[in-house]
This record gives sequence, structure tokens and C-alpha cells, in this order.
Amino acid sequence: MADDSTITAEDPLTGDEIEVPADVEVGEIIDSPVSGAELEVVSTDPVELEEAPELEEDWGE
Amino acid sequence: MADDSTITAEDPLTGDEIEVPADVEVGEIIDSPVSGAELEVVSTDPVELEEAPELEEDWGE
Amino acid sequence: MAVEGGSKASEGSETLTASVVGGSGFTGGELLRLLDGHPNFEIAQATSRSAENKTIGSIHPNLRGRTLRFSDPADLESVDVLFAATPHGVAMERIDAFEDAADTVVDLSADFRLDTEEQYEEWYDGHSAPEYLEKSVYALPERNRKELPGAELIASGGCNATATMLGLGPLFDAGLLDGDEQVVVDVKVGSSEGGASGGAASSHPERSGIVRPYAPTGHRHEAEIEGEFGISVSFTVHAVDMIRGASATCHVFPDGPVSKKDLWSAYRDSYAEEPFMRIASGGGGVYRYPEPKAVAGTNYGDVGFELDPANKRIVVFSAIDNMMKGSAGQAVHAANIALGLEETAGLEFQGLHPVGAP
Amino acid sequence: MAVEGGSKASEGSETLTASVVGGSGFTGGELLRLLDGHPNFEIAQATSRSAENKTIGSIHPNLRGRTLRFSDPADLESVDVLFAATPHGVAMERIDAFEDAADTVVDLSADFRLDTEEQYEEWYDGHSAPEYLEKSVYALPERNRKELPGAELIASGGCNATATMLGLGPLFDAGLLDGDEQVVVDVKVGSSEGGASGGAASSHPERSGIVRPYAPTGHRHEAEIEGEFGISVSFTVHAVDMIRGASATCHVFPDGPVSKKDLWSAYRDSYAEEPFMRIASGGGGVYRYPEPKAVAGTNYGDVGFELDPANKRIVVFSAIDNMMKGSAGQAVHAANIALGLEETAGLEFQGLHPVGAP
Amino acid sequence: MAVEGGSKASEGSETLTASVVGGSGFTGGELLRLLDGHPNFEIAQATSRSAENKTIGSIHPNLRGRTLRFSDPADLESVDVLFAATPHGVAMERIDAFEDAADTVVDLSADFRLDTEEQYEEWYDGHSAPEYLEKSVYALPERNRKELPGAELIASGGCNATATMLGLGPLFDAGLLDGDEQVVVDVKVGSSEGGASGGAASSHPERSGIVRPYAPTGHRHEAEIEGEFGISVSFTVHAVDMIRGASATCHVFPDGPVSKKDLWSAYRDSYAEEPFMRIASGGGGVYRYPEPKAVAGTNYGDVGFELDPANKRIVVFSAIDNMMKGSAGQAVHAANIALGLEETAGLEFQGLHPVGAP
Amino acid sequence: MAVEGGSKASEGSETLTASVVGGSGFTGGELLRLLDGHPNFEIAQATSRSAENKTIGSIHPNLRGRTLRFSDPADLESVDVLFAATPHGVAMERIDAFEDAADTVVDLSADFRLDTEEQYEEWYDGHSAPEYLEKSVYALPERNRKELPGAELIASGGCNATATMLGLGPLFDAGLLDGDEQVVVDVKVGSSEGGASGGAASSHPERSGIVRPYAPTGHRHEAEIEGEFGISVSFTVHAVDMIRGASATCHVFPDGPVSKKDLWSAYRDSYAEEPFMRIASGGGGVYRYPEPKAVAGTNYGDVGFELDPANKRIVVFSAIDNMMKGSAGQAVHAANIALGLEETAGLEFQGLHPVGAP
Ligand SMILES: NC(=O)c1ccc[n+]([C@@H]2O[C@H](COP(=O)([O-])OP(=O)(O)OC[C@H]3O[C@@H](n4cnc5c(N)ncnc54)[C@H](OP(=O)(O)O)[C@@H]3O)[C@@H](O)[C@H]2O)c1
Ligand SMILES: NC(=O)c1ccc[n+]([C@@H]2O[C@H](COP(=O)([O-])OP(=O)(O)OC[C@H]3O[C@@H](n4cnc5c(N)ncnc54)[C@H](OP(=O)(O)O)[C@@H]3O)[C@@H](O)[C@H]2O)c1
Ligand SMILES: NC(=O)c1ccc[n+]([C@@H]2O[C@H](COP(=O)([O-])OP(=O)(O)OC[C@H]3O[C@@H](n4cnc5c(N)ncnc54)[C@H](OP(=O)(O)O)[C@@H]3O)[C@@H](O)[C@H]2O)c1
Ligand SMILES: NC(=O)c1ccc[n+]([C@@H]2O[C@H](COP(=O)([O-])OP(=O)(O)OC[C@H]3O[C@@H](n4cnc5c(N)ncnc54)[C@H](OP(=O)(O)O)[C@@H]3O)[C@@H](O)[C@H]2O)c1
Ligand SMILES: [Zn+2]
Ligand SMILES: [Zn+2]
Repeated sequence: MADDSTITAEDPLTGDEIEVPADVEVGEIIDSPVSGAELEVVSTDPVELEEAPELEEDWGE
Repeated sequence: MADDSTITAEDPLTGDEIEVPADVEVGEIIDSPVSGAELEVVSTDPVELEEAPELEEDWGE
Repeated sequence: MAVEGGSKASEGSETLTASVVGGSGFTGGELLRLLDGHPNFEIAQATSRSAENKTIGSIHPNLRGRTLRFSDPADLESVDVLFAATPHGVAMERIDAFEDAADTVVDLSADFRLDTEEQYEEWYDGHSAPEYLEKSVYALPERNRKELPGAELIASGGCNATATMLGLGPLFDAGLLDGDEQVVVDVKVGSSEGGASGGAASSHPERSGIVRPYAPTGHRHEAEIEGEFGISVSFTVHAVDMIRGASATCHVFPDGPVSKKDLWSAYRDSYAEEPFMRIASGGGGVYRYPEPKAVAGTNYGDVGFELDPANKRIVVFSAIDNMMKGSAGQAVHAANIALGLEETAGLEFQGLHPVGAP
Repeated sequence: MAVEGGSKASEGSETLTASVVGGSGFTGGELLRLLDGHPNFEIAQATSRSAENKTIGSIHPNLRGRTLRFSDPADLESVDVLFAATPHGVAMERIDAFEDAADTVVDLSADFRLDTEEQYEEWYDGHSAPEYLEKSVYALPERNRKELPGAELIASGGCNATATMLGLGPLFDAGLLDGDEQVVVDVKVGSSEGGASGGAASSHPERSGIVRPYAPTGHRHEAEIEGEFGISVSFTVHAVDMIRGASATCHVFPDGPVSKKDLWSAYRDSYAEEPFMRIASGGGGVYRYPEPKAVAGTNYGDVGFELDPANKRIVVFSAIDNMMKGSAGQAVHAANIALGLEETAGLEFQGLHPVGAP
Repeated sequence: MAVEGGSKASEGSETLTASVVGGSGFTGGELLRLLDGHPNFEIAQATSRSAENKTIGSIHPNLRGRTLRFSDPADLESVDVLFAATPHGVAMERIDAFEDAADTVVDLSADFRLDTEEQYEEWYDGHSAPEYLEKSVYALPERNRKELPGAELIASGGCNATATMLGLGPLFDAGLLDGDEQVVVDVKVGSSEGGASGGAASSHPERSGIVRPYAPTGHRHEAEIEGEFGISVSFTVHAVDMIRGASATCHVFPDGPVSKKDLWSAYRDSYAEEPFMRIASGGGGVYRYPEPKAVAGTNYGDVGFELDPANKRIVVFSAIDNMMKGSAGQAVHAANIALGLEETAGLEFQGLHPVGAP
Repeated sequence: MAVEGGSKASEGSETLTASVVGGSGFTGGELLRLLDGHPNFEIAQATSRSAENKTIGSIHPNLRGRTLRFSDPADLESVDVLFAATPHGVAMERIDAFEDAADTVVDLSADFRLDTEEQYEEWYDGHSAPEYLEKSVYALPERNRKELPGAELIASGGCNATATMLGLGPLFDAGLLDGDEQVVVDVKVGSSEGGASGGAASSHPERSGIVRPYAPTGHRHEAEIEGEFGISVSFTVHAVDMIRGASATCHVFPDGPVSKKDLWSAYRDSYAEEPFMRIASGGGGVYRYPEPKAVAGTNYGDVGFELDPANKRIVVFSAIDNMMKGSAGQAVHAANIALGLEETAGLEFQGLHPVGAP
């Protein structure tokens, strides 16, 4: 599904090129199909991603 | 149930006095109500107990 | 670790001695647990051939720390009450010895549940001590309380039959059924019904996660139900993934019209004064109808009902713990009544919430 | 990790594009799994409002590594086939958009299963696009194969209705039932039937270990069964502790005498040529009758039966995986037929042994 | 149905009034069950905002038939003892009102477990009533019995911390550990730990059948353990498929050589007189080491150990019911001691065998 | 019912004959399932002494409808590949016969996993055919791919050892561990690990709902791990309530500082090109780390990790299906490589979601 609606960016955790929707905005959280990690969009031109801060209390106990 | 059908002996693992049937024989395996461990009767007058060798393959995988 | 004596309250009242034949089994273990915590009983003996001389806690981890050890069933001590929790056929062979050993005998097997030798020939493989059948009293107090005081031989009911009879009883008592109706009973049971000596089908990998028809037709408990109500029920039992519990869904087609009010009256009339019967029938929340896990570990019987006007059907739901109301609890309940003790003595546990598949 | 492409065999044959509306739900996820492994489909779109822009593997861990992300159901791409796996009421609202987007629409909800607007008023809350009811074809191939080739709007059946119809169908086909008989259907289902958005009653502590009457009477699937056989069934559904699976036990009281041979003929006649139907009826071993875990993960429907002469009853057992034969598998099966593909394409998984509560 | 009064024995002894704030939750429900069956307590109030005015049995089916209804936590009655079973942060906000309402307050949350405001800043989000931290007494009687008589503010321990401290305590008491050793604690817990308000991850289809790392590192209970032993433990928690139960496996690497005899002495010295501690360490049969289902529903803590000479390792196993020894049972146990009641009052249940995933 | 041939695609490519010795067991059944659906294999023989002459579907309900019957393991047919799935000790006794019957032998037991006779004396009860130890190749492709092409005797790894080695391997490969570190491995496994012939401890009532320490210390799989990495691990295995699945949590204390980036590099370097390895390490949603039910039924190995700076610890999580990656799947994977077939052939199943305790 790598068409013009997606662009590539680097997974900061793994270094892999991953596809993200072309219309992502700064601040958006995107998961990586490679690492599964949640990544925050920190810039859009080009798209740069950083590891998203963990949302502590939304899971389990 | 400490009547004349039981006598006491020492649990070699814990040092506790435990009740065992009066008619135990040398070689018999007796469990301890204190430690749960399996104990071998090594003499009967008085009753002396030792930790029974573990039966490896009778449990689980 | 100072667990000896468990929850026993020393209340000055009389103490009776009791023994459990088949104490290493599932219902035998449950009897030991109940007697251990019962204010009026002291356990004199628990038998097992395979675990002779082992402590009862080595088999039943909830009874860890007790000093009592299993002994040979051939050497029975004299006691006030003997509970037999052996496979079908054992008690009828040993009944003379049991009667010699105790004034009151409570048998959990099917050996003394039916009335006549003929019935044992039809449903089982005959009977070796038919002379006791006349004498024995069926235990289930909700249907038989008046017969129990002073009874010397008590036959505790079958678990699936108990669940069914508790569900259907009020309909017969209130005259809403008279015995010629179509009744389908679809039962779901846990794995402890099979006893401690399960085979390949009850190994964990094969028995987990199932809805398995295990008695499609012709289950022997039909005989008890027929004995009680004079009706032949269409009975099918499924094994499901729980350990304790029997749930009977009775699909009943009454001759005439029946209203929700009629049903409430019937069930209230039968059970308002019963200490162990509860009605759960609609309402809000998660637990609207009877279900096994709401009674697990307890002696409660929960019943509920719903009307299906489109099909002129009454659906009755009934849930018990087969280890308790379906066997050991029923046995102790009946013994309490037979011996003039407090009816609920030793049976007060309310059950747990939340709880999984107990 | 090089999982993209999964089990897809590239076989030179034609490739169709497909989209799944409601792709973050349970049946939607199952459709994605099946299409991902299907030799003739490529997934063009999976929609979710709540998980927009997330990868499909972030919700469905079995699809980890795929690059496809959920998109907004408001923006539908043009595809060959659109599968809708949305709650009841959504597809009837959006059917025009679905038809615009795809030549073939397969809906997994109840929105197009019944024949008339009146039925939707009786059993549901009416219908907002009744003009499509005439056009839509009920999916279940074992009862409706001839209608499917070329169908443009396919209504995949209800899971409990499917289990019931697969069990009862051969009795009607063979003339052993004609529609005026008493039929009790006692169903046991797993928690995936409730979909991904469960409430308090489906939390793990409350939902574990249960046998819970959840639709005592008046279940909507009765309408589908009545639509197929013209018979009103006494239908009761219990929730039990499994995730996948629906098991229907049908207690049937035929007018005249029926033999075991009659039953074998009936079921063999109906199902001998069916690629997904298996008869399990007695025999030895652990798995003698149909049970959900023997079909879990597969598109099989297992059926079996037993005679109860004492009560003039036939007991029919039927087991399916509600995620497969009861929804996504049935939908893909019907689409395969509608589009002239190999009937079993993408549906070959045989299931697991041993296996627990899948 | 005459269940009011439950298992309460009327014993002439004094009766204290008690209230449960957060009575609709899991540990609140367990407190209600225990108080309902406790010979010295009468329940004056149970609060819930979401279930106000409903009977307590509408949420907790084991308490069906009780007439008590939930009331607003804003209107607290005067009682002898108030138990708070609210989420972290509530008790510290309302502590003044709690202290006004009752002479003795037992809080089940983490709000008063640690000693200093700084610790709350490090491990939680600070503290709004730090002046109470000095005053509060940590509940766990096996480690803190001497501090409890007369205590006015009792902080019941964390379930995973409790399991760990019961396992490791004897090693510290006996001087086999001194605080600079490597200690890995690998915990397995049931779903009731998450409380009644579970989200998507605790729905039945997602939570069933799992071994799921849910707190890989940095679990807050580490703070309690460090507070007790002055040691930083490597702590990891897994969610597994049970409802009640916490099992801690401690992998300990002592500085010097340790024999099996040393271990037996250590554990016997610490626990021989403890009414709720049992040692299960090897032996025969099925239940050789501690496991949660052997203590489910009870206030027991089972501990056991094994030596691994090849790796100079001690493995300690510890199992509790998180609803009991890990919260409500520990709280009642501590209250019994604080108030000079029989230590085991209301906590005598021995548990069940067989039993599944309670 | 026309299931013969299952999912077999006829692809013109070569077809090899295969036999399964021990075909009535759990891993034997899994091998039959995989071979049944494999494009390059035809099953020539499946042996069982206890089920001789029965169809393979009578034991494995997922293989209903196949005509193949079990035959006597004494009469081996000539085939291209023989898979042995017998208890430890059988293959070493029969290895000459196996080698006569087939060019390639894949043994799933421990009989040929270790390198030297001495190791078998230390960890097992010696070896009766030590001359084959030199020749045999350890199967696990992720660690041993280069040795496999053309191998004639392949020893498929132990399930718990496999889970552990997949978790720890990248740390060694990347030089983050060198063999003198403290490593604790805490394993949780399902009941299928015990094989089809379970005893009392694996009956459903006793085995359900457990977290049971079953190999506190000294598990034999330590030998395989030591053989691979030259490190002695502190190994403890717990039985939990699932059927398929092994989950290893490795608590690792590296000598020097390690960053999250170092870990990502290590795992990506080792597994980026591996068709069956997936990394799940944090992120959002319900499935953040490896867990057995996310790989159940598949040949995937999921690994993940987390840093615990406070304790200078790396926690590594690893999850496999013991029936697949832990035995039959690993065996077929290795055979595919040994024989030059497509590496993933027959192993494409992606697993299910939602799914319970498969
Ligand atoms: N399980 C239920 O839910 C349930 C419900 C209602 C009624 N019942 C009835 O209760 C009875 C016991 O059932 P269960 O489930 O507890 O069975 P179980 O677990 O198999 O236990 C049977 C017990 O009887 C002993 N036993 C077997 N043969 C014996 C013999 N010839 N003489 C003396 N002792 C013998 C066994 O111990 P040793 O072999 O070591 O001596 C064992 O202690 C059965 O009749 C059953 O139908 C069971
Ligand atoms: N579960 C079964 O066993 C089963 C069997 C047979 C038939 N069915 C039928 O199949 C359908 C789906 O069931 P399910 O169990 O898969 O349900 P589910 O798990 O709740 O999933 C529903 C899906 O629909 C989406 N959705 C909800 N409202 C929507 C709207 N207004 N517009 C667009 N998308 C919407 C949801 O995602 P977002 O909210 O993120 O958009 C989600 O992806 C239902 O009609 C059900 O009756 C289910
Ligand atoms: N579950 C365990 O195993 C366990 C073990 C040890 C300690 N604990 C601790 O015990 C406490 C309770 O846990 P739980 O599992 O029982 O939780 P729970 O099931 O979620 O129950 C929380 C209760 O608190 C009430 N509540 C919530 N917010 C409130 C507020 N602002 N004011 C008054 N009442 C409020 C809730 O009822 P309404 O919303 O209806 O008012 C409910 O009754 C927690 O602090 C937990 O950490 C739990
Ligand atoms: N289960 C696992 O997760 C797992 C994982 C990795 C490795 N393994 C290894 O794989 C092997 C098989 O394990 P399993 O779990 O499949 O065991 P299982 O279920 O007990 O099956 C054993 C099979 O071997 C046959 N068998 C037993 N003794 C035999 C003999 N002397 N000669 C010929 N056939 C014999 C049995 O059938 P008949 O008695 O009817 O002939 C049965 O088919 C074991 O070595 C085990 O350690 C198992
Ligand atoms: Zn906690
Ligand atoms: Zn193994």
C-alpha cells in the first residue's frame, strides 16, 4: 500500500525506514509497523519521529 | 487424633515433633504435616526419619 | 503455622464423631473440609487405600497442617456418623459394615437413592442389598425435610438431579405442572463431577475450553427426577470449562397459560423459608439469573425463570455447586437435620466475588 | 521480521481489491486475517474511527508487521469487494456509499438478513433502506449456494442462527421435520460474540468461568431461523467461558418415528459434498460429538445427533467458530462463490489439537 | 431465602460498627463479605457513587439477600472502624473526614504506606496530607504485629509487595540476606488486581489465556519492599489467567553458602506461630510448592523454597489471594489486632479443593 | 465432508514422503497437521502402538476425514523424511532403524540435542548411541541455519530452551553479554508441554487456574542453553493455565551500561531478516510485549525487552507456541532448510485474534 498517500520516515528506535500517512501533523502519535512503538511526529518536512513519552496509567492495574 | 495409634518423631527438616502412625516400618515414606515433605523411616525404635530422596519423574512434564 | 482446628468454634454444644469413607476423593475431601469447620463434628477417621498413612493435607491442600492421616477402609472405627463418598456399588457392598460402625450413615453415591430393586435393574446393574432401599431416606431437604429427623440411612442426591429438582419443584408444588408435560433439561457441568480419577478425556489439554456433549441421552439421574415428579424428562448434559458447578436450564411447556406472577408465587411459596435457596430472576447488573460461580463453594441453590409467550414456554434456570449442594453440602445439611443440629451449621460460607471458575 | 505478504501464494490468478469497514472490530479483524492470507484478495482499505492511522497490527497482534493503517470510514476507496463489519444499523445507513464504492458488498450485520421491512419492525427497530431487502442474498452457502453466484449484496448470517440452521437443516431437507414440531434450541457461546466493545459484564473477572443465561428468551436470531424453516424455535442462549465458539443443542420432537439410519441418511445427503461440513456422531475417543474447540479458527461446521427413544426426541449438536463459520469465514466463503473463486480459498486452516479455549 | 445475618455467630462478645468506603469495588466487596461473616462487626455503611441506593447484593452476588444499600461517600456515618477501599489518591484527600467519622481508619490504598513525602514524590505524584504519614502504621501483621495494637490509621499493604515480603522476610530475619544481594522478583497476578473498572486490556477476550508482561520494570510496589528491607529488588509483574491470586517467585543470590536446613530454620522461626502462614516446600503429591489456588478465598500466605547450588541461588515461592492476604483480609487481620479482637476472627475460611481459577 | 487433502496446494513442485513416529502424541499430531497442509510433503505413515489402525482423526479432531490410519512403529516404511516425536530415550534406541528408513531424520526429543556422552550422563541417564551425537545438528534455524542444509540427523530443540535462546541470543551476538553475567530465566508454560499422557497433576480439576512451580531448579533444558551460550542460567519453570505456549522472562545483569538503542540494534541485527521472528517492545494498545497467545498456533517467536536502570537490569521477554516454534514447527522449519524447500512452506498460519488460551 505504498502509494502517494504515504511517505517514509525513520523509526528512531530501530533505524528502519517506515511508511507513515502523508498528512501527519506535528504532535501526532504514530505507531511503527517494525517496532510497534508509539512515535511522536516532531517535524513534518521531512517527517521526523521521536519515541513518544509512555502513557503510564492507561494499561492494566 | 493423638491416641495410642500414633507416636511422635522428629521432622528432620524442621526439628518439629510430628505424629506418625505407631505401626510404621523401616523404609516406609511418611509425609510431615508441618513441612509437607516426604520422609523415610530409617529406624522404628525410636522412630527416626530422614528426608526421602525425591522421586524425579512422577510430576509434570 | 497453627491451623489445626481450623474455623472450629468451641461452643459448649455436643460434639459428634464422624468418619469419611473415600476421604481422598473429591466429595470426600469436601466432607472433610466441612466437618473440619463444623462446630458439632470431630473427624475420627478418613479412609483411603491409595493414600493410606498420608496426611489429609497431602491430597487436599486446603487442609494442610492437619495431623489426621488416611486409614484403611477395611478397619472402620465406631463413630456417630459415617459419610460414604465412594464410587457407585461400594456402599451397597459394605452397608452392613457401615451400619455396624455408625448410628447414622450418609451415602453420597447412587446406591440408596432409588426406591426399588427394579429401578436399579433398569438404570444400573442391579442391587446387592435391596433390603436397605425401603429404609433409606433421600437427602435433599428442600424436597424431603420432613423425612430426615432420626433417619439412619440417608442417600444424598445426584448433582444434576438436585439442580433439576430444585428448578422444577416449585412448578409441581404449585400445580403449574402435573407430570404429562414436555420438559427438556439441558445441563452444563464442571470437571469435578467426574471425581478424582479422571481419564484421557479429563486431562487438562483435552478438557479445557470445552462445550462437550457428554451424556446426550439416557443419563441415570433421570431416574431420580422421575422418582420425584413422576415425569420423564428429556435430559442432556454438557461438560463445560469450570471445575465446580452444575447449571440446569429447564425448558418447560405447561398445559395452560402461566403468568410471571404465577411463577413468582410458586417460587416464593416453595423457597421463602429455605435457608439455602435464593431466587435470581431478572433485575439489573451483571448477575441477573442463576449461575454456578455465584454459588461456588457454598451450599446455596439459586433458581430463576423467564416466560417465553411466543412459544408457550417457561425457562427455569438453576445453579448449584456440585461439590456442595450437589453432594457434600447436601449430605451435611441432611445430617444436621437428621441429628437435630442447627440446620445451617458448618455451611455458612457465602461464596466469593469476584471469582473465576472455582 | 519479514511478515508482509503473510501466507499469500502468488498464483498468477486474478487479484481483487477488498476493503473492510469496521476493521478494528473482532469480525473485521478476522476478515483482515482471512483476506491477508487469501490468494485472490489484496486489502486496499481497513477503516476505524477510533484507531485511525494506526497499523492494523497495533490492534490485531496476529497481523503485526503489516504496513496497512486504519483509515476513516467516511472516505471509502473504490474496490472490487467491500466487507462491512459494523454494529447493527450502520450498514443500512451507509449502504448507498458502500454500493458506490464496490461492485460486491458483503455485510456481516443483521441489516440485510431478513426479507421484509415488517420483520425489522417486529424484531429490530425498523429499517432505513428497505428497498435493499429484496436484493440482498443470505450468505450461508450450505443453505443458499445457488443464490450466491453474481450476488451484489450479501447478508452474512447470525452466528447462533448459523449454528442452529446447520444442525436442523438436514432434518427439514429430509422431511423428518415439517415445521409444526416442538424444537428447543439451547445455545452456548463465547465472549467474542459480544464484539470488541464489551462493558462491565464482559470484563475478565466477571466473565470468566461462567455459565450465564444471557438471552433467556426472545433472541433476535430466532427471526432468521423462522425465516429459513418457517418454524418458531424455543431459543435460549448461555454465555460460557470460551472466546470463540457457538454450540447449539437442538432438542427436537418429530411427529413420527425416526431411526438412527434415517438420521445418518439425512445428514449424509445434506453434507456429503460440503467442503466445510463434518459429521461427528458417537464413535470412540475424546471427541465424539461436535464441540467448538474442534472447529476453532476454522470454517468448519461440525454436526452430530443422538436418538432418545424414551422421550421420542432427537438431539442435534452443532458447533462452529462464531468468528469464522458464524461471521467472517461465512462471509469470505460466500464472496468466493459470488465471485467465482475457488470455494475454499483462504479458508483452509484445519484447526489445532490440542487447544484450549481459543 | 433467609440469608440475612450470613454466618454471623452471636457470641455475646462486643459488636463494633464498621463502614466501607468504596464498597462497590473489588476489595470493598471483599471487606463487606468478611465483615458480614465477622462475629464482632456490624456493617453500618457501604458507599458507592455509581451504585447509590442499590443493595450490596446487586453488585456482589455472594451477598444477595442483604438489606444494606450503598450510600453516598460524602455522607459518612459515625462508626468504630472505617475501611477505605478507594483508588490511590482518594483517601489522602478525604483523610480528615475519615478520621472524624471513625476512631480507627484502615486504608487499603497506597496513600499511607510509605514513610515520607519524598517517597511519594519519587514513586507517585506527591502527597496532599503528608502529616499523616508519620502516624500511619503499615498493616502486614507478620512483619509489623507489634505496632498494630491501638493504631488509629492503618495502611494495608500492596498485594504484590505483600507476597514478596512474606517470601523474603525470613531470609532477612535470619540474617541470610543483609540487603546488598541481587534479588529478582518475578510476579504473576490475576485480573482482580486491576479493580472493577477495567478497560480494553481487561476485557474477557483480550485478558483470557494470557501470560502478559504488564509491569516490566519500575512497579510502585518496589517502594514498599525497599521501605521494609532497604533493598532494591528487580521486580517484574506478569498478568496471567486467574482472577484471584498473586504469586511471587524470588530468585535470591546470597553472599555466602546456605543450606536447606538454614532455610527451614529461617522459615520455621518466622512463621511457626503465625496463624496464617504455611510452608509448602517439596514433598509429594500435586501441591508441592505455594500456588495461588491453594490459598484462594483464604487469608493464608503460603511460602516455600528450593536451593540451586549450581547457581548459588535460593528460589523462594510465595502465594496469596490478592483480595484477602493482599488487601481485605490483611486489613481485617490488622484491625482485629489493633482492636484487641481474636486475631483470626472472620478469617477462618480454609479454601477449596478441587478448585479452578477462583 | 470432503476434507481429504486439506489446504494442500498442488503446485507442480516436488513431493517428498514423510512419516511421523509417535503420531498419536501432541507434537506428533502437530507434525501431522503441518505435513497435511504442507505443499511439498505427503504423509506416508503415522505410528502409534495404542491407537494402531485407528484413523488419525480419531485422536486429532482437526484431522477428521483423513483416511490415513496409525500403524505399528516396528514396521517403518521407506520415506524421504522421518520425524520422531517419541519420549526421551526412544529415538536413541531406534536410531539405526530410523536411519535405514529415511535419508533425513528429525528427532523432537532431547536424544540428540547435546554434544557429548558426558552431558547425557550429567543431565539425563546416559546415552545408548553416542556415536550419533557428533553427526546430529541442532535445529533452531535462528541460531543454526548454516548447519542445516543437507543435514541427515536433526535434533529439534527443547521448548523452554528455544524460548530462552531466542530471547538471549541477540545479546550474545551483539556482545552485550559475554557469558559471565548473572542471568535469571523465569519460564511459564502450558499443559501441552507435558505430552498426551498426563497423570494426576495434569487432570483438569488439579491443573486449571494454576501458577505452579514445577521445575524450581535443575531443569534439563539448562543443558541446551549452556551448550549454546556457555553460560549457566538460573532457570525456574512454572505451569500456568494455558494449553499451548511458553513464555520466558530473562532478567539479565550486563557488565557495563546498555542503552535502549543498543538493545534495538542488537535485536534488529539478529532478527530483521528472520521470517518468524517479531519484536514487540513497548508501544500502545493491549499487546505491547511478547505473549504466548499472540503466537499460538503459529511458528512465530516474539521477543521484546525493557531496561531497568535502577537495577542495571535488562528484562527480555520471549514467547513461542511450544507445539510449533518449540517443537513441530521448528522441526518442519529445519527440515525445509535441510531439504532446500521454501523456508516458510507449511508454516504460514498467522494466528488468531481474539483468542483465549489456545
Ligand atoms: N463429584 C460429584 O460432583 C458428585 C456429586 C454427587 C454425588 N457424587 C457421588 O459421590 C461418590 C464419590 O464421588 P467422587 O467424585 O468424590 O469420587 P472420587 O473423587 O473418585 O473419590 C472416590 C473415593 O472413594 C475411594 N474408593 C474407591 N473405591 C473404593 C472401595 N472399593 N472401597 C473404599 N473406598 C473406595 C477412593 O479412594 P481410594 O481408592 O484411595 O480408597 C476415593 O477416596 C460417587 O458415588 C459419586 O457418584 C459425586
Ligand atoms: N462477533 C460475532 O461473533 C458476530 C457474529 C456474526 C455477526 N456479527 C455482526 O458483525 C458486526 C460486527 O461485529 P463485531 O463483533 O466485529 O463488532 P465490534 O468488535 O464491536 O466491531 C465493530 C466495528 O465497527 C466499527 N464501527 C462502529 N460504529 C461504526 C460506525 N458508525 N461507522 C463505521 N464504523 C463503525 C468499529 O470501529 P470504530 O468505532 O473504531 O470505527 C469496529 O471496527 C455486528 O453487526 C455483529 O452483529 C458478529
Ligand atoms: N484489587 C487488589 O487486588 C488490591 C490489592 C491491594 C490494594 N488495593 C488497593 O485498594 C484500593 C481499591 O482497589 P479495588 O481493586 O477494590 O478498586 P475498584 O474495584 O476499582 O473499587 C474502587 C471503589 O472506590 C470507589 N471510588 C472511586 N473513586 C472514588 C471517590 N473519588 N470517592 C469515593 N469512592 C470512590 C468506587 O465506587 P464508586 O465509583 O461507585 O463510588 C469503588 O467502590 C486501591 O487503592 C487499590 O490500589 C487493591
Ligand atoms: N510437548 C511439547 O511441548 C514438546 C516440546 C518440545 C519437545 N518435545 C519432545 O517431543 C517428544 C514427544 O513429546 P509429546 O509431548 O508429543 O509426547 P506425547 O504426547 O506423550 O507423545 C508420545 C508419542 O510417542 C509414542 N510412543 C511412546 N513410546 C514409544 C515407543 N517406545 N516407541 C514408539 N512410539 C512411542 C506415543 O504413542 P503410542 O504409545 O501409542 O505408541 C505417542 O504417539 C518428547 O521427547 C518431548 O520431550 C515435546
Ligand atoms: Zn496491588
Ligand atoms: Zn519441553
